[in-house]
Amino acid sequence: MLLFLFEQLLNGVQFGLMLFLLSAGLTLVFGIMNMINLAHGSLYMIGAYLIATLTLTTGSFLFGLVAGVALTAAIGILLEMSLLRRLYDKDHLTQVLVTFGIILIANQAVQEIWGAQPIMISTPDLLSSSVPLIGDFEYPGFRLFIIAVGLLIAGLLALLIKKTRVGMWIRAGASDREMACAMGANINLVFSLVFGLGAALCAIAGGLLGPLLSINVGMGESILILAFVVVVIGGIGSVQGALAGALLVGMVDALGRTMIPMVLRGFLEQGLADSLASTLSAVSIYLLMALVLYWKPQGLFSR
Amino acid sequence: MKSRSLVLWGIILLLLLALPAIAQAFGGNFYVGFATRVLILVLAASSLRLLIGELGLVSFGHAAFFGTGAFVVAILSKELTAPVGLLPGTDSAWIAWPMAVLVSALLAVVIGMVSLRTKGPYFIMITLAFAQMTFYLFESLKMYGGDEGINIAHRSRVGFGLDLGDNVTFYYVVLAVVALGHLFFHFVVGSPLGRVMKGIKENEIRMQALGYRTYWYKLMVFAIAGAAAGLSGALLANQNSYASPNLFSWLQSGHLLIMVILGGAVSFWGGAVGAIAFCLLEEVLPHLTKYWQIAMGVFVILVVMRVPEGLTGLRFRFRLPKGGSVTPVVKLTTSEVKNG
Amino acid sequence: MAEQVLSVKGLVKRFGGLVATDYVDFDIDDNQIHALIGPNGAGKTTFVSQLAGGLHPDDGSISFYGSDITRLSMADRAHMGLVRSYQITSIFRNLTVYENLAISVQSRLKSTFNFFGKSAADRLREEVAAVALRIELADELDTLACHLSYGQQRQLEIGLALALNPRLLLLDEPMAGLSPDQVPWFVDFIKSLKGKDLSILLIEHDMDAVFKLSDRISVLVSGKRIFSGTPDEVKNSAEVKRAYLGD
Amino acid sequence: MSLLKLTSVEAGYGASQVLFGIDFQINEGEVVTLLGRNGMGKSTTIKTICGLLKPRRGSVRFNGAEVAGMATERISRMGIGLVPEGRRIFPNLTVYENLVAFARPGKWTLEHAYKLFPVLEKRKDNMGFQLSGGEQQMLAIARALLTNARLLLIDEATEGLAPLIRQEIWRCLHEVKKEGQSILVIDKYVQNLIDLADRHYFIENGRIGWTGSSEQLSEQPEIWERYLGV
Amino acid sequence: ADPVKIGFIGSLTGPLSTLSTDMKDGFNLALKHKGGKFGGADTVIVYGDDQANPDTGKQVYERLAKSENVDIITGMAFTNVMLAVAPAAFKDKIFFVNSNAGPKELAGASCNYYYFNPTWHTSALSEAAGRFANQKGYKRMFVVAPNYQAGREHVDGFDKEYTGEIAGRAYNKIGQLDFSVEIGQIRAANPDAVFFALWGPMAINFVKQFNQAGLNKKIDLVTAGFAVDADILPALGDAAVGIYNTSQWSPDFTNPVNKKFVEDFEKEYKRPASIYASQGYEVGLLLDAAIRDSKGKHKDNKVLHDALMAAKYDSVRGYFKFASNQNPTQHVYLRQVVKNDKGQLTNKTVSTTPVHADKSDPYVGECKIAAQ
Ligand SMILES: Nc1ncnc2c1ncn2[C@@H]1O[C@H](COP(=O)(O)OP(=O)(O)OP(=O)(O)O)[C@@H](O)[C@H]1O
Ligand SMILES: Nc1ncnc2c1ncn2[C@@H]1O[C@H](COP(=O)(O)OP(=O)(O)OP(=O)(O)O)[C@@H](O)[C@H]1O
Ligand SMILES: [Mg+2]
Ligand SMILES: [Mg+2]
Repeated sequence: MLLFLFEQLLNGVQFGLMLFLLSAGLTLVFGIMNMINLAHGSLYMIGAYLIATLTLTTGSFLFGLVAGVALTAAIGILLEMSLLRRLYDKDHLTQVLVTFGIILIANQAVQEIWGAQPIMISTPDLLSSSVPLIGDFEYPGFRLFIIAVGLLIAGLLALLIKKTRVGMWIRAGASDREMACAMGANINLVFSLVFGLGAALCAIAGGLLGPLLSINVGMGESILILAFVVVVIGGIGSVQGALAGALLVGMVDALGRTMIPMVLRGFLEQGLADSLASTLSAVSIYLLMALVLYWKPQGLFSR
Repeated sequence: MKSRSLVLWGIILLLLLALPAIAQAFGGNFYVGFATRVLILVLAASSLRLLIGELGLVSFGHAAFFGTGAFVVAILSKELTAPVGLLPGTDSAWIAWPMAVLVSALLAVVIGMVSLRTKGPYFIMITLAFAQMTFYLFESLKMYGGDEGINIAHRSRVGFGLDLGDNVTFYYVVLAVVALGHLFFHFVVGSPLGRVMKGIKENEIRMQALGYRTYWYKLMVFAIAGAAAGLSGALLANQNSYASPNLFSWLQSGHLLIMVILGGAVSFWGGAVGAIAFCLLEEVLPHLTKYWQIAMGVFVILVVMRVPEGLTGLRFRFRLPKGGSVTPVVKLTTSEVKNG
Repeated sequence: MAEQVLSVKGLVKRFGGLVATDYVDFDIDDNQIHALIGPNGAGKTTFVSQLAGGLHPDDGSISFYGSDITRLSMADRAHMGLVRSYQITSIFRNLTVYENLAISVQSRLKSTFNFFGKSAADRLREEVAAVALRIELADELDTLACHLSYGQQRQLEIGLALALNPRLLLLDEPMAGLSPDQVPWFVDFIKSLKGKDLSILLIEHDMDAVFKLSDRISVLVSGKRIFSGTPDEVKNSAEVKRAYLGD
Repeated sequence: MSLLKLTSVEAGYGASQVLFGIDFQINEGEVVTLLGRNGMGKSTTIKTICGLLKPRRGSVRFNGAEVAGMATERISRMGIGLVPEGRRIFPNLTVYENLVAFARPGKWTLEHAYKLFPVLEKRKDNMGFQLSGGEQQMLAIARALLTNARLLLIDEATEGLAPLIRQEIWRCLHEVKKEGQSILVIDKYVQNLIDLADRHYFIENGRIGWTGSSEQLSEQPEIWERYLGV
Repeated sequence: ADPVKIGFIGSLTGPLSTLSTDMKDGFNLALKHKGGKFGGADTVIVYGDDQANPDTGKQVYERLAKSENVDIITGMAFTNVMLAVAPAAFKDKIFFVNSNAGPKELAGASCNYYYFNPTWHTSALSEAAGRFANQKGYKRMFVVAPNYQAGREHVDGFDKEYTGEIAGRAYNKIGQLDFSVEIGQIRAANPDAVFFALWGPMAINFVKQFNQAGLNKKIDLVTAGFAVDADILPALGDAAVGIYNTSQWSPDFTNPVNKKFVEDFEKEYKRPASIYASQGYEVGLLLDAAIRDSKGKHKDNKVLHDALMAAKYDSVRGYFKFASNQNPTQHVYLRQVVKNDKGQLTNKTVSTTPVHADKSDPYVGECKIAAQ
């Protein structure tokens, strides 16, 4: 029983870090550059498709990952330079609408290029086996890998934002772009690169989640809302916040799905308990978000 | 000037009144139904515009009220045949529609009480969260149809010998309701309350310093907008003879938002114009091209980039001298500026 | 002894380790202009925010005309007649001067929900006109606030507060940013406000203005009130010179 | 050769023109002021110099190179430091970060700045938005100094500062001047400016009205009356 | 003869479009095989996209019915869209020929003169899966299904036939991405096999993660045919090999109609035929036969109804007829996912003896169709 709970906790952590991979890029662009980018999910989709295709044609997951991430970053930068850059000083609604337009375009374009059928990346062989953790309890190696990469990226990003000059420029440019330019920072360039970084993180998420999740048109939207939830719970713009939010969401989701049915079955008739439990666990993360925002209207890691 | 706008309004009114006849002449009951649907969405979009344009509250959960209104009508009609709920069912419009308004207003009060503590993007997301909760709730409430929704046997009854089952009659009733709704909005916006709303949108802290408990004002307008969206949902349930949990989905909220921005949130008719444009696009584009989603995306982007104030802003293009600007919708900043 | 408008006892506000208001006792008498001066970061704005209700003190009490208002909201205080203006101009930039003032007046008249009364509308118009006259913006009623000159915006800023018929006006650096030629006008203007039933708490770094205007001056340093007296006493205090005025 | 030279510069916002042909120059090592009433175009001139506003006509030459139309950050990197009107410190950076993020190597170091404004060191881990108005102003000045620019543009730096600090700032500007720093100052304390600056320009309705040295200005109080109303 | 106008409402765009796209292609192939004319009548097909949203479906229906004046409606993939559209079609007296699994309402109490379902009943495959589990001798089974109407119908169908112990049930939410929790529960319950009634991306996510967790080595997977059919197999890859599933159709059926269909479909559309494609094709065959047998009187509802009911044609499934509730009576077979000689994944019929023979749905008794 204890082991079971531990496993579910680990599942929560793992799911949380999956979400973090996606939220990290989102919180960069949303929080730090103050831009709501719905097309984030599209970049995730494009990344996954590119990596899957490159992996399939070259046979090497590593090559597919690296090349796919680079390509997606390039697409992100191109998108930023051609269109999105003009949105920074617009209101959030405008950003929402334009990036929604991009979603429409991206979805249909991907469907035309790759077809409507879902496609596949298989797990790289090296990571496809399970790793014994405690006694005979095994956990999929690939999921452990995701946990590791998630934590690594969290650390690197926090360093970049907090400790480097570029990080300061990014934040300065976010709050007062004109002034940051007047102080000598090339904010245009910095923002393009940040956007590229956000896109690259999307692609990494796409590549790492690809072997676990279905790769299909519209895959971005289903996970985008979750990513926004994570970002908002954590406090917009805070990388630690995104990490904390992601872990919290992952945990609540996993434990909710585990515990609620167990508890409800204790005193309710089976059918009712099952359906009620599944409803409750479906709304659990939204409930979590509402509670967090009620308690801290600016998210957990707000300034 | 004054008389010219009167003439314009006269023409629009005449067109709206004559629409069923025109549509039937061009061979389609379908277009009457389509126009009815558009009118219903106009009401919903205008209610959201009231929140965004006048109060600066961007709600991403407006579908919650829209859906609630629809389900109130549907559930009441369902209970008619199988009374299991607390209330006896009814198919009278005089009971069902006000109930829809009331229940969605109540829901808006509850959601608003929590959501209005937050600001900007947090408000956007928390309203989305509540809408998602209602979505999952209705999707799994087997008692009320679950994900398959509720079919409504026949449209609400209004008496006076009017049969809403007839599409043309229903069109006129909807037209009347939607027109009344807009008269009400117009009245609110022009009243002292409207001025308070503008003040809150511009500078909420200052409003507090001037003696306004802004929270309650926001809550009240949120409830009004929720109620109007509920009414429009009730109409839609009638129109479709059907209510499904999809009405609560975030896509539905998103579509309403898009209508408002497309039309222009700062202008009174922004919601209406946006709803009409959006519905027309949805209806026409798939006929024109296989790649209609791309076309839609490009259109949306073009409108927003070229006419930032929305379609209603085009009107200004011909009046204002070059360089004249229209005040933009609130910019939501993540960091609260230190005041004083 | 004159009636006491405001009486503050042992007020404390901490930001983390920093004590921004450090057990301050403070009184304002009726019909007086009381100036609050002190070095930058002394806690003047913080103090005013607590009086107005924008910040909640950690300790101490505030009473206004004898009733305890420590826990009241900003809005309630405004209705009681305790009104502040802002250091950074904080008007409704996209509304006309008329609408700006009307918002304020209708708050006082509580006529926001008086939708139909013809007399209410007329009353509102009259009152707005009266305030506009007082702040010398009567000719600009239909101008958008953002199109006013800087000085006029500062006038409107005070007009918003004035329209509430305050009994105590908290002015945070009302003359900040004005060019030298506008200052004398503004000084006279503020002086003209004082009168029956209106006291003013003034924060200002322009010492000429402070000395000209105030009946009493208190000096705040590092969150503590170190001195209180008439303008002459303040001018001659060595302590104040050292901490604030220089020579 | 002059360090900065503006010739018939015209600029404005949207439909409204503010500057109608500004001519002036600053030589290496010189301190120059720009004086005028509210809304005459002082700040607009400064924005035009550092590229925040593109001039519609005329030329801005800095250090011999034409900078009109150049990207703001490039102009800044050529050696222009700005203390903007309204402080505009970065609210979401700490005091320390505000200082070091844009610092360039040179005479001015962090220690140096902390010595000038000790309160900044005390508040170094506070976020910009937590500072009091005056503290923000000090931070803005220190931030500009740390860029070690060849030309400092200072727009109303003493606004909202306590008299004691004001004196401190004047003292500091004198010191900076002694070290050969070129400065363009805008301020409302004319007497202090006369003590500090070499030359003065009066601006009225977007044009330069009067220009002359400090001696000339102190001998002609009617100029003050005419342009400043005092 | 009068021309015939058919409205095809499908989820043709968006993430859930694969089902309808397959149906549409199968349907069009049938039309092509019939020379572009069903039953010899000039045939016009009008398409509508419901975007998997019942409200949109309803709108699209209105256009097809009121503006295009179609005679027959078909194509819908999702139960909730069908249930939104069906009452309107019945009211308008337009024939609704279902091309995907039909819900129990339309088989039982709410069955209708204008409703024909030639494909399969929602719970039919799950019932067969339960029966197979008995045959196979699984003592303890775990059940995974999405928490919505059709999901629960699948579970009920399975429960009805399966006699062993249910080791646990997990209802996930629709569109769920991560199944680690359910997989943890399965690991803890340690059943002999798992029955999952997931479709589309959910099925992909579940199976991939199930294999990732290494459970495929110890625990068998059993499902209904649609969960692991040709549209999904490429995305599953080797993870799918060995999964047992039940279906009324399989690409390796040897009857000549099916052979021609499977071959031509692959040739025409460059991808293997799926169960949905077979359904679309089947609907085409049915309509062709019915219109042919109406002998030019297909505008007469009674004639068309009787012709549909009695339609004589060779089904891709070999054996098929309508039960009295106008829902199918047919065999359900056991299939298994295997790799074919070209290295592609495909389904193979395990035994030509059906798991369930000559099976109609359990709701026949509740259905009373009044003659019109
Ligand atoms: N939200 C906050 N968090 C932390 N410290 C704060 C906050 N607000 C103010 N402070 C600090 O409290 C002190 C007092 O600030 P306050 O704004 O009251 O000063 P002030 O007397 O108005 O100064 P000035 O004359 O410069 O406007 C300052 O040192 C400031 O840094
Ligand atoms: N961003 C802007 N958009 C439009 N007009 C502006 C803007 N900034 C300034 N102006 C206008 O330009 C004119 C000149 O402004 P500027 O800020 O240069 O004056 P200034 O001489 O610096 O005055 P002050 O002493 O008030 O700082 C003013 O009339 C002002 O209203
Ligand atoms: Mg202050
Ligand atoms: Mg200026």
